[in-house]
Amino acid sequence: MESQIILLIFILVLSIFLGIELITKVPSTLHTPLMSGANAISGITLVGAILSSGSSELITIILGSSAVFFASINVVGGYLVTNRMLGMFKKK
Amino acid sequence: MESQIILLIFILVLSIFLGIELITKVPSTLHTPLMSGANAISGITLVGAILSSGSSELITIILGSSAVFFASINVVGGYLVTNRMLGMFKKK
Amino acid sequence: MDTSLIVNLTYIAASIFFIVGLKMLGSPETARRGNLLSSSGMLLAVVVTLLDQNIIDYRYIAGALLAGSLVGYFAATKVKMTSMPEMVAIFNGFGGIASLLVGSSEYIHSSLNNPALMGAIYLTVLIGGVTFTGSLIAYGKLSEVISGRPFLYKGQQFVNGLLLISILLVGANMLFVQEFITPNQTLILLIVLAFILGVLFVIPIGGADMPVVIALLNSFSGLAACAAGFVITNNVLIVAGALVGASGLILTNIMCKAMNRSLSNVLFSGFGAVSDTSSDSEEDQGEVSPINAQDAYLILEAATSVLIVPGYGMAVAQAQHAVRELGELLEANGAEVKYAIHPVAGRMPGHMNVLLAEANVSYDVLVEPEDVNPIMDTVDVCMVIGANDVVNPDAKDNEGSPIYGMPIIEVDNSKTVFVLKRSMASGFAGIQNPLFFKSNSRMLFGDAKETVSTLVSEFKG
Amino acid sequence: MDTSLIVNLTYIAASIFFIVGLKMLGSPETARRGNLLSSSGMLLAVVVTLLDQNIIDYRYIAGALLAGSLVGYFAATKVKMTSMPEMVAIFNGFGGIASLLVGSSEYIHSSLNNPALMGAIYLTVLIGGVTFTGSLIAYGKLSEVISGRPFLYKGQQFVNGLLLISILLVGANMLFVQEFITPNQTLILLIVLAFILGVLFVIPIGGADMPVVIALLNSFSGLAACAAGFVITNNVLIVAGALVGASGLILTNIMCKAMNRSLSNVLFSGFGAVSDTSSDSEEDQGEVSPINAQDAYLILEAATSVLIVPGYGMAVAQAQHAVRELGELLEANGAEVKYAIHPVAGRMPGHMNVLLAEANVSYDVLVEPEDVNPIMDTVDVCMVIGANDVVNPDAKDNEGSPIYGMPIIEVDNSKTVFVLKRSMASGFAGIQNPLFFKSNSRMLFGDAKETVSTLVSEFKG
Amino acid sequence: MQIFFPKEEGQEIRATILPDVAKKFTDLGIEVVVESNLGSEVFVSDELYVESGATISSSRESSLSTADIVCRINKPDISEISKLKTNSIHISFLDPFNEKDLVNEFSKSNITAISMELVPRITRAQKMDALSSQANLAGYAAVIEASRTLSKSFPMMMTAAGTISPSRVFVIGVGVAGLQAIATAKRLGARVEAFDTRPVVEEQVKSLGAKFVKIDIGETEETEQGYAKELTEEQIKMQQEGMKKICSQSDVVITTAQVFGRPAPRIVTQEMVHSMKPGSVIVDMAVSTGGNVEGSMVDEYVFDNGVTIIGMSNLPGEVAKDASQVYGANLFNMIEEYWDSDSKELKFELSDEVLKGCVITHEGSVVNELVKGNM
Amino acid sequence: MQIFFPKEEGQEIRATILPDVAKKFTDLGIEVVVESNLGSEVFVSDELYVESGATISSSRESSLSTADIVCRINKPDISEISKLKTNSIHISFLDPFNEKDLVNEFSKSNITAISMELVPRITRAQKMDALSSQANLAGYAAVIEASRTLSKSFPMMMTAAGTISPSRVFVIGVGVAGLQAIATAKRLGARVEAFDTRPVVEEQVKSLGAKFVKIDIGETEETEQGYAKELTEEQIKMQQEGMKKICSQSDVVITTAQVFGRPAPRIVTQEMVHSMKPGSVIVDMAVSTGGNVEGSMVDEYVFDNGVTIIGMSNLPGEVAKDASQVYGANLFNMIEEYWDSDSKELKFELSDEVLKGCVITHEGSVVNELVKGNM
Ligand SMILES: NC(=O)c1ccc[n+]([C@@H]2O[C@H](COP(=O)([O-])OP(=O)(O)OC[C@H]3O[C@@H](n4cnc5c(N)ncnc54)[C@H](OP(=O)(O)O)[C@@H]3O)[C@@H](O)[C@H]2O)c1
Ligand SMILES: NC(=O)c1ccc[n+]([C@@H]2O[C@H](COP(=O)([O-])OP(=O)(O)OC[C@H]3O[C@@H](n4cnc5c(N)ncnc54)[C@H](OP(=O)(O)O)[C@@H]3O)[C@@H](O)[C@H]2O)c1
Ligand SMILES: NC(=O)c1ccc[n+]([C@@H]2O[C@H](COP(=O)([O-])OP(=O)(O)OC[C@H]3O[C@@H](n4cnc5c(N)ncnc54)[C@H](O)[C@@H]3O)[C@@H](O)[C@H]2O)c1
Ligand SMILES: NC(=O)c1ccc[n+]([C@@H]2O[C@H](COP(=O)([O-])OP(=O)(O)OC[C@H]3O[C@@H](n4cnc5c(N)ncnc54)[C@H](O)[C@@H]3O)[C@@H](O)[C@H]2O)c1
Repeated sequence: MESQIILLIFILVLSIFLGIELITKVPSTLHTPLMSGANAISGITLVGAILSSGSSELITIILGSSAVFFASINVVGGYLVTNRMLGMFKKK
Repeated sequence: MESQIILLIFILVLSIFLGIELITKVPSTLHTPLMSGANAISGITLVGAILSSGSSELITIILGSSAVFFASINVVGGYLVTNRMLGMFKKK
Repeated sequence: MDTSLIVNLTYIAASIFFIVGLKMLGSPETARRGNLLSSSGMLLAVVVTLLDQNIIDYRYIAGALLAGSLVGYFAATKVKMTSMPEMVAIFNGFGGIASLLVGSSEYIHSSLNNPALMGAIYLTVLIGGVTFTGSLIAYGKLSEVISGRPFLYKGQQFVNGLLLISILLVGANMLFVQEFITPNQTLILLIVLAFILGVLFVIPIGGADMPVVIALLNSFSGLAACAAGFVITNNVLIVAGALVGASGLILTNIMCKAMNRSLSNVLFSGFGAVSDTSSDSEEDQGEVSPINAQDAYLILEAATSVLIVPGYGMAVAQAQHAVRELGELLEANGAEVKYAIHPVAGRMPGHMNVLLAEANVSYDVLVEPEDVNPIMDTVDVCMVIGANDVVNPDAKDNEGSPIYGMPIIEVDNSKTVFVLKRSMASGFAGIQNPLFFKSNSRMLFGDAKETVSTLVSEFKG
Repeated sequence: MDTSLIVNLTYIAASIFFIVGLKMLGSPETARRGNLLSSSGMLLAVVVTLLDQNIIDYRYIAGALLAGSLVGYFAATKVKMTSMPEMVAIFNGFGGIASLLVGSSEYIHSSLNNPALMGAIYLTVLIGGVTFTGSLIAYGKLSEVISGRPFLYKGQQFVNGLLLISILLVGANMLFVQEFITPNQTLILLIVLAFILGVLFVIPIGGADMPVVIALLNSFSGLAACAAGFVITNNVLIVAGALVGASGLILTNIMCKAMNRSLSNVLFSGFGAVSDTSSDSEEDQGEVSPINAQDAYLILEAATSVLIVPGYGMAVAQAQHAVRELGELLEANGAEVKYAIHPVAGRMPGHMNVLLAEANVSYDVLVEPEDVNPIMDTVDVCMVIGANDVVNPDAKDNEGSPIYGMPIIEVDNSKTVFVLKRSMASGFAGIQNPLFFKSNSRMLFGDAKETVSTLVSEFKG
Repeated sequence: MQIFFPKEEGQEIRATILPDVAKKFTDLGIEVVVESNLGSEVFVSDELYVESGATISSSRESSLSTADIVCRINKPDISEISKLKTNSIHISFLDPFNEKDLVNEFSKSNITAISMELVPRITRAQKMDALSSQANLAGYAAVIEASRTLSKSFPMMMTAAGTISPSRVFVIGVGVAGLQAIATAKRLGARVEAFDTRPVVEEQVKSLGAKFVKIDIGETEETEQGYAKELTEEQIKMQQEGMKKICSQSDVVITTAQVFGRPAPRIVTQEMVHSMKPGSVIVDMAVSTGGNVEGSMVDEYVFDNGVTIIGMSNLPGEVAKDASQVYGANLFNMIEEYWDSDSKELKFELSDEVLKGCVITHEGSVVNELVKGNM
Repeated sequence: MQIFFPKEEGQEIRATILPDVAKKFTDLGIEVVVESNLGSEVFVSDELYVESGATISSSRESSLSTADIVCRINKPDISEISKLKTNSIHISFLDPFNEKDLVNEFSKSNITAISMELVPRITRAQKMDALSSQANLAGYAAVIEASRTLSKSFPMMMTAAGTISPSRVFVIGVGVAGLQAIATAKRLGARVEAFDTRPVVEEQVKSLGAKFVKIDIGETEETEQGYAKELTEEQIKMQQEGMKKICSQSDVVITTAQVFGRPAPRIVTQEMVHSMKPGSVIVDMAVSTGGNVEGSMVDEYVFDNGVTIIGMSNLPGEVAKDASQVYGANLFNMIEEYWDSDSKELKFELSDEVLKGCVITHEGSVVNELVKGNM
């Protein structure tokens, strides 16, 4: 367990650095779509929601399904909105 | 064990991406020192060498100590050479 | 190979998709494909999660998934283009509440005496809750359901301090003590406090700063997902969450810089505002909007017709060579470029002609005000380079003005005006210029030669 | 907290040091601090490793560590500046052999029927071995112990094929079959094959390409360390190794691009060379060395005196404005900039004067050949911009030349000459120019205006 | 409404208007009458005027007496004023500070006289400002004239037969004419230096890429309209001292220094002229208001010790076609500004800032403050 | 070794050498004799020559008969040739294809005559190439002359009194003079177009930022030295057709077309002149070899239908000081090239490519191939 946490922390650290490196010098027209796209990714909590709703207890089912509901709005809506925004960037 | 390997692979993947992101558009005067600096880092195998030489078996002691010997040349020499090279870049 | 391996390898693949997708989102050419890639990663992750886990009952999951997807779909496709930012805000809030729910659901099952796990849950719930209500408030401000004005009251700092202390105390109790209140009460208290914090965090910030706040909340929702990943020890949550958390933070910072402000200034300027008395004299002219060269470049890059209006400042800066170069680059970029020369621009008759001829600007692209004024509304961008009096709308609008009646170059009728000058100082006639305060004007402060050179560099990539 | 936690957290810290250090190495201002940071990370990692592990006997480790450090120290400090590249090569080789030894040592203890572990060991030994002998050969070529010429022989491809197949077979045996030969024999065979592969890999490549090869081998040694990390399940080895492996690959690629070649061209051009018959006609003039604008920028950036020699090509390209801008940037950068105007440059008397005056180049910085020729050897860089006949050394050296006797601008006496032209075509007089083949000349091919503009952009960052 | 353009007398080459501008007048509904041969010096035939809607008058006397507005370039002969229709308007340069008789005659004859040199130097009036429009062309012509007279080339030429050094041009007084002179000389490739007593000019000189010579002469002043105030005697001395060296190194000196309403300052002394290289050229653009250069004479080339002093009083006449065009446009802009297209009349309100500046006499009396003060 | 510079006769303003160059000769050890008043037209006094080491001769006759080298600008009076010392060298423009008597006289008198116009157009000889050095200045002077004559300004000026359009300048024939004319007119701000029959010229015109006019006249040729070959009659017609429209739109036309060793082509017909706007200016730089423009006359301003045709044969004389300087430098470069500083003598080898080109007569016979063929 503990060694796993260490590895998870490692992953966390690397991801943070990678996140920082990836977003450098974005033109400001892309700020909003980028934010929106990142927001959709943060809907990854959907995976967690699915996992935690796979129970037979009522309270977890309720909590889990609501989590799935909200997270899927975030994911689906987020990607679509991003896509629409980016559609405006097509060169005339 | 297996879940640990998964995590290690995760770490590997993240590190590779990070490595790629880190080295973008280096001016060519820095190619050599950068190479040399990276080379020194690759001397991290020294840690492995130390770990594997901590045994009581003769063959591993021999293998391990030689590994430590070579790796420490790499580390110490690598960092010093890099430092010397970079010393030349100081603005006149 | 067992399923867990497949699942985990798929998670790695999904993470790679997210990483590359995010990278591609950072550049206009690849952004769309990047978004597609990242969404494929998400699909992969979800599908593989559904497939394998020892999930007992699929019905609720499927129902919730379907319902959520439909809501997301309609919200995203039916919304007006102009309301997109608030949509993003509310989606983000949903992500936050989802993380909060995941954390809560895990809390109910977990052994309470694992501080690491408790810490993870605590962070998940706290950050998720703040993201949720904060995003809702941001949504309200953007859609003008709530007033966009900073909401300020006496004692604000005191209330905030109290809130923070409570949150810390609940955390300490949850992680280490487990006394005083029941676990369920702890959870509910934490959620309530998180919600309040989210509200109080966003409400004092003005509507104009909302984009930055949303970017920050977005980063939070990533962190919440990341924390949730620790709760259920799931890598892909950690990687994706951390990616979003970190890149969101950087993005927030970049956005602040583009607005020429610091993050703390954005977040906490509301507090200072209480003591300020608004100065009316400034107010009725409105505020000028500065812009930086990088953003100006992006607008120029998209423009199909550009009108350059040189004045005495171009001569002082000796910027004519740089201006010509910029003009050539704009043309190469497909824009139609003209130079509008006002008869009295500069300090001698034909001043601009001398300089532009020196810089080899062809006579054919020089136009006079009367040629260009009638079609000014078709011009995408007017670049006013060190000119002032000759573009002063007072000459046509303000009878009291000393220059009333002089024909001017009516740049204020174009879609966007960039005014390149060093300060808000007036020109030869010594009078203020209302052009600078118009909503379509952007001030590009600095020496004209340097500013234009920067634009040139931007164009050259 | 137990020591393992401390160790692991320290490893994380060390990894962060490596990451940030590597990032800083990529920019001239921070490179030195970056190197320091990365070395501190290494120190941390080593110390913490020493502290905690259940190491039975420290003596050998300490001895080896000390000995290695001393050797490294003296090698690094005593070597001549000019021999640094070969030093890097040999250090790199030592890193490779160390990984090989770690892999071997683990192999001896491991259970053989764990394919994942076997695979890791196999890769560690193979890559480590290739890195070792490859680096040694590279060292030999650079220090001219071995001839720098590509070493080629008939049947090379066949031998290489055979080698690769053997290596694959040994690998298959080691991972899955474990038959035919004893584990020790397998290991020794693998090592031998890896060594041979390293030699054969590097020996056909020419000395001039060695830097690229070293960069690639450096990437390999990172990968070897990474593989060793998997063998002993150690994160910091994986992270650091993968960082070096990936960044080394990118660096290799960047270096190839800077040489205007592809990686495969560098690695395998030796093979093609066998069939080529060397063309003598070209040989006796020598070869011209092209340079790209980015590298030219770096040289200009370091120059303290620059002489610009314009000719008809500058006029044709209408590059005068860009040239003036470059001149100004060079001056701002602290260099002394002069323009040497040859009396017959261009196609009419005073041709250069007209253009330079148009571009606002001050008369004060124009000099004549007789003023500048005597002090030419103090000039760091001569930029010959579209001039040809007026800098042709044949006019002073070659009695048979039709322009013999004409005074020229003796740019060939300066430290470095950049010649900006589009091709190897001759000028008005229609004669070849030996200047282009001199060792201090670099050809910057392309339209003069574009080339100079690129340099200008480089200067502006 | 009838407007009459008599042909200029004497040496004048410029025409008061060209057909293009005449057309603009007729488009406004104004009847344009031009005296026969008005444009002959600038190669514009009477037919062209007719084509643009004007009528040709061969009798000046009768046209003068019927026109509501009479426009000229130069001041009229005093004898012609009485022939004008009463309450008609007369527009031209007038030199009102020196021509007191003329002013009196105008007021006596009940003529509204407008003096073009008194159009105020404000942004709004710039389109009517003939002083500027003519000075501008004069600055250009001065350089062309100097370049023709000088036996050297202006630009530097590094040639196979040695380097031809650039000529050095020194411009003294940098108003409108001086700026254009600087610009033109710079264009031609000369090394240009300039000096003016007003400190704001330094930036303007540099904005043309030329060099400003700094001479410390203490405090100087400028009127509200940007005209220079007269220097004290001591300051003039300091200035001359400072300029001597530069003059002696220059191939061409162009002086344009004027002080509003006063004779031009004497800046270049004979001693300074003699210190110059033989073959050098001086253009005294202030020659008609007294001259900046000792020894300069109106409309003459004076040779003094190898130095040529050019004293052309009508430099704009060297580019007469352009000068005519812009002068006519100035007139048109002025009349159009006050033209009421409904009543087809001029709406003259003397409270208007521009008219307050330039109307000298109106309804029988001298109305201009400055001129009145000077009478 | 003595070298003598007689004063030029007639209208010539240029001096054969200036003191600076005289000094270079004396530094070589050559005795320099200049005729009194040599530099008077360019404001150079005899004293300055003396300062530079020359001696002043007041008797031309005696100096001619003692000098080893005599240098002038223009061809000598035929009567003076016999007064030269035998085997002495005479350097000047000679017009050898037309002046057959002069050539004969030189060979009869045993003089080595060098014709400056025959210095070959190769890179190495450029420093002695007086045709280039003078044509260059002539190109500049032509534009200055045109700008002074034209009653418009060259540059565009967008002013409060309307826009002054830029003058359009059309340069026909783009050799050395044409290029400098283009450059100067461009500098002054004109819109410049140019035409030449040699296709390589297009790039050169563009290299000065001007526009090349394309007229299809079929194949054209160029000699090895870059001179144009003569066109066929048909080609000339095509050219005139193509140029007519441009001429009619131009304010200034400058023609420089020459064909080596032949009379200048007649390019601008009277019809084309008449199609031009009144007030326009033509400068015919080829006037002394027959003229490119119908109606142009040597050293006259011809007025034809409002168009001024300037036919100055000595345009370099307009910038006489510079022209003298570079001409003297050309002479010096030539003599220095063959000067043996040990023996203090000229080493004349007729096999040398440059001398083969420009020496006409030597030791009593005509040695130049081209001239011989022409006799
Ligand atoms: N054309 C003529 O013949 C003539 C003659 C005399 C007077 N005038 C008068 O001059 C005025 C001309 O109008 P205009 O619009 O050309 O000029 P302007 O109204 O004088 O404005 C020039 C502007 O340029 C800016 N500037 C100065 N140096 C600069 C630099 N280095 N970089 C960037 N900006 C710089 C100044 O603002 P910052 O200080 O904030 O940078 C100033 O506001 C009119 O009022 C006209 O009447 C014209
Ligand atoms: N000054 C005079 O009065 C005069 C008159 C007539 C002839 N000439 C003769 O002209 C020659 C002048 O010498 P020079 O050194 O100035 O010129 P040059 O020897 O003719 O060489 C010019 C060079 O510029 C290069 N070039 C052309 N266009 C270019 C572009 N757009 N970008 C970059 N490079 C370009 C050409 O090489 P690439 O094609 O490879 O680019 C060419 O080799 C002498 O031989 C002289 O005798 C001079
Ligand atoms: N706002 C407008 O519309 C407008 C239009 C035209 C001109 N102006 C301004 O009017 C002003 C006067 O212009 P102008 O050309 O009529 O001036 P001017 O003809 O009256 O004088 C010419 C110059 O001589 C200078 N001078 C006077 N005494 C001098 C001395 N002793 N030494 C050196 N120089 C001396 C003056 O400073 C002036 O610059 C300028 O500032 C000009 O910018 C304004
Ligand atoms: N290498 C050197 O050192 C050197 C030096 C000077 C000149 N040159 C070359 O010598 C050549 C001749 O120069 P130049 O000035 O003595 O020429 P030029 O005086 O003999 O003739 C002037 C120009 O007239 C042109 N021309 C002839 N017939 C024409 C027609 N019908 N229509 C239009 N144009 C016509 C010619 O092509 C030429 O360009 C040029 O190519 C020049 O570059 C070379």
